[in-house]
Amino acid sequence: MTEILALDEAVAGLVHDGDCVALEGFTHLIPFAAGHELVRQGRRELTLVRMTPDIVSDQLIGMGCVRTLVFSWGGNPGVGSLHRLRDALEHSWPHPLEIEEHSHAGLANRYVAGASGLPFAVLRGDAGTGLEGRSPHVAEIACPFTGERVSAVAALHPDVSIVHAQRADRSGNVQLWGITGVQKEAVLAATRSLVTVEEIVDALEPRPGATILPSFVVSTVSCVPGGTHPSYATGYSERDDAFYASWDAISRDRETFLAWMAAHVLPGAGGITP
Amino acid sequence: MTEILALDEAVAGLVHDGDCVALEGFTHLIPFAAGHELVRQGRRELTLVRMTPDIVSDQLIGMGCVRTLVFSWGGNPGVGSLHRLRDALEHSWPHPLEIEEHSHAGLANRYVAGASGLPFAVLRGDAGTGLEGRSPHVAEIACPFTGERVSAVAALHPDVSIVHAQRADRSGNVQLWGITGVQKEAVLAATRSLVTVEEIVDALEPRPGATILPSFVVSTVSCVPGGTHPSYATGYSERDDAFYASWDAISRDRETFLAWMAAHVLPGAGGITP
Amino acid sequence: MSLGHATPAPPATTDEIMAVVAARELRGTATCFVGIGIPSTAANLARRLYSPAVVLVYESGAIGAKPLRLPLSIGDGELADTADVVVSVPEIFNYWLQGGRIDVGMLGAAQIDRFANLNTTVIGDYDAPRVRLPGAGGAPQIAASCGKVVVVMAQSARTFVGELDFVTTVGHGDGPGARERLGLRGRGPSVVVTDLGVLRPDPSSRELVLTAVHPGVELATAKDETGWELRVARDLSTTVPPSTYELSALRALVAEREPRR
Amino acid sequence: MSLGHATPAPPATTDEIMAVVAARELRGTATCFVGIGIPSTAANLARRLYSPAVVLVYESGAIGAKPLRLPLSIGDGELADTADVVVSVPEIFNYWLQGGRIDVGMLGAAQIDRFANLNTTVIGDYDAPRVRLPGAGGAPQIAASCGKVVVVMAQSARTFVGELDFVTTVGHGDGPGARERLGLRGRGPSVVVTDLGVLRPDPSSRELVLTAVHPGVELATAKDETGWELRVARDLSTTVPPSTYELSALRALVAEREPRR
Repeated sequence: MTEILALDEAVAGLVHDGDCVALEGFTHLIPFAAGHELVRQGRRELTLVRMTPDIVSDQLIGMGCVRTLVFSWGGNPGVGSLHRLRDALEHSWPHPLEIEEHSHAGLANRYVAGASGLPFAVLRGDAGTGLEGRSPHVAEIACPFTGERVSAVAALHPDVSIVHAQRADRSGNVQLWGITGVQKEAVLAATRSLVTVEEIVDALEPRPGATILPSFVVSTVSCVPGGTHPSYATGYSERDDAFYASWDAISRDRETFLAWMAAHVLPGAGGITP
Repeated sequence: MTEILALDEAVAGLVHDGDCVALEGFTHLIPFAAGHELVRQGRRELTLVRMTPDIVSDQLIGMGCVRTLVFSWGGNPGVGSLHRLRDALEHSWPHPLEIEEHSHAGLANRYVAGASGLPFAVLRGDAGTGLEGRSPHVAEIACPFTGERVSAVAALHPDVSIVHAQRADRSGNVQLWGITGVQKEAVLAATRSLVTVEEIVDALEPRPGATILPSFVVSTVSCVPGGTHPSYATGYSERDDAFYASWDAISRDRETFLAWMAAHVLPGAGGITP
Repeated sequence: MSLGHATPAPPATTDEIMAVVAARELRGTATCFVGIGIPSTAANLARRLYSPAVVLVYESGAIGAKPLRLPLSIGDGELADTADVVVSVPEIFNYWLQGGRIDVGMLGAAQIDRFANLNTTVIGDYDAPRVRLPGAGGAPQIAASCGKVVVVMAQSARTFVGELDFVTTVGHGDGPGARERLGLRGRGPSVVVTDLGVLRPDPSSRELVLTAVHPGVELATAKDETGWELRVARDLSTTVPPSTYELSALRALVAEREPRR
Repeated sequence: MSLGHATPAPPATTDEIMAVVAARELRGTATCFVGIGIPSTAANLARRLYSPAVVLVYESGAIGAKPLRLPLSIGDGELADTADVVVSVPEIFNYWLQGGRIDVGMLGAAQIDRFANLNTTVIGDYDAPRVRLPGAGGAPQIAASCGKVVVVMAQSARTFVGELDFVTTVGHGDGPGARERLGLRGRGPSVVVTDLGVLRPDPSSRELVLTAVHPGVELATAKDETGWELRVARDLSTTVPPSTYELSALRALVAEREPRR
């Protein structure tokens, strides 16, 4: 049921201007190559959903692909700010960016509700914080048994969820391990899904701690070795901490950022490895 | 934080008359030995929670340990009825049995709510069925975003949850694999927990598909090799299908049942292997 | 010398006919949520004969099980050992079944009514049962969330009743619009396979209509063994009998169910 | 010949004092939910010095992480590789944090007020931010559900403010009873460790009170660097300076954070 396609064909077929696109990967297995393909194909007006927007989100925002960002923590982990995200929010460059902001627990449970075929999920939310009332997708709800007030969050159903995994087999069953984040829920909540993988194998040998996405829930697999750099794929690569640190200087200035994208991401560029 | 005790000490310390006791294990890893210890210690007035009451539940009910059974499917899988359960419900023998009945999804989500520190969980429940309105722990609830009516189930918090696992290490970290059922949720939802294991090892080597219960959520571990017979422990034993079949005749008649329990379970008995 | 004819295999039993006819209903199915008993036999037969790629999902959490031997229980080790992945029981119900990912659910029952509602809970009064049955298990959600439902059960005046003693599982409720009113998202029972024939819900009234009888079964028998005024299709057909191929595959499958070493 | 004295190690930096003092607060802690930065340094130092059995829990899902090198991010591979178990992000928040199983949460912030409410969202107006900060992440639920919270942050008139630009995380709200009214089940911030000293909430008013200053820090400085009328404990003490043992352990831990081969 899964198509195995080259990355450019996969993105062209699955993602359209104006779509709600989830890119997930919690520090580990971030789908950088797919994000760069979105930039190359000039996607516009995207609603980008990502719990932890980091460099790939900074790049998509700085290149003007994103109209709305749905997120719960946006930064360069251990380094500092995302300058393109800040420039968009503080100075509307390259254009105004709308945001819908949650706590991690709130956004994770929006995916859970979507994956569960429920209209909403319940959690102990953000009572008393400034987040209350800022999202139309968060409401208070009373327990029918105790009367206690807790939070309800609306199901999230991305048009497309994009994740990176270590392996897929030839029929499209996907295997990922290490920090598995919210990827399973993101894929199950979405209408369509793209999984980029380090390699395609004949058979998925069982791995401790592995999550399996059966092919019947995966629309498309693309084999993109190293497609998560500068993030990492446990068992295949290590996190390029130096690149994360260097991004601060690259992204701080608009021209430097645009030059870097032209040199490393845009069509004809040499690829992102610095 | 976990105590490692002999089974009789563990049960004596953790389970008291009148407690709400969950015994979980979905066909696989059913904690038979611990159930038999409850019988030997003459526990009374228990609220027994078990999604799939089978032979061990039949034994506890027939020996008069149980006042209330909370369950979602009660039978001898692939064989037929539970005659002690039926005798209790149809003829109040050895005494009347109260039941609280759910669908699998409903009871599983009561454990999920308990494990999640929430007062309730939401699911697409039993609309239009005769189960509606029979449990005080199920109610209708409206989605605050769409208005859609779904079901809410109240959190379940057993006083004690008892499960069987393949292994624990000496500090009480528990590892189980194969069909892992609802055991994690049952342990996390409970005030106290007892895990019987096939063996205690120096270190838990990682296993594909394994669930880990860290020692800080496990009250007590008891080493009871074969403690799941006639159920099974993947990697250690196979299901004794023949015993499940033979139980039909053993349990059909009250005297035959009592004689079998005296011969195989009660103090001084030779143990359950027929 | 003569071209000796192979001695014909013994004729199909009623259980075998039910299993084969139910298996035929799974042609082209991508994902099937399987209960134990004849539904499991039929689903595994379908995987061998008609839909080698069908993903069998069991409520014990086994997704993509490919048992070599028929399981006795839905938690049989064989299911986990041969599955693509085994998930927890809460996950199989919340993410996989309720998530709306399963095409077909297969169910049996002790009682069924004209709208294919099912009873697996009790015979007699709930609070003073004549016969206490196992209860709901996964059935209410399987019937609610699967794309469609195939029911397999023996047909008699005791099982095909005018009124259920207990509604464990909603089929088509009280008729047109009932599932929509109850918020049940799957299409509900699309066929009921019995030891006498095949019934399908009328598209408009949702009432079960006898559309086929098995070879050798009299229409009168099917009517006598139904506890309501049985509707019969104008183009009532006779079931194509199990082929030698189907029967031998089924018997091989069942033969593999022997006690473990 | 003489018994030569070892040359003394360089004195502790303010970051080192914060890490050591915060680590001391974790004595006897069974489970700790750890954010990145100085909280992570302090938690890992505590595991080496005071609480070898402490279970470090990271929001990336790593439970029982025992990193040999300090992680740069909460999703560092080292955390998963050394953990007792790695669970999904929904599970870590729902079953483990919200489930009320974590004794201590460690948080930093860009702004704090007199009731230890925290801002990590924005400086200036939310809709026209002067400085946009990362946002909430796990902080609101860490502060809501952990048994208590240890806050570690530098103290200045810019960070210790009379009014937060945004309330990302509730500490003690507007004072007595606030947490109960909001349904927050943990006890909230029990201590704030800064580069100048240590503050603890008054048991009755819940307002932060300066209970200790670090060696060489003037009380006046602590008052000047606080954007509200700072309350001072009658028995204001001076922090016991980091011992050679504590400092060398901390410096060894930090030294292990070098780029990967």
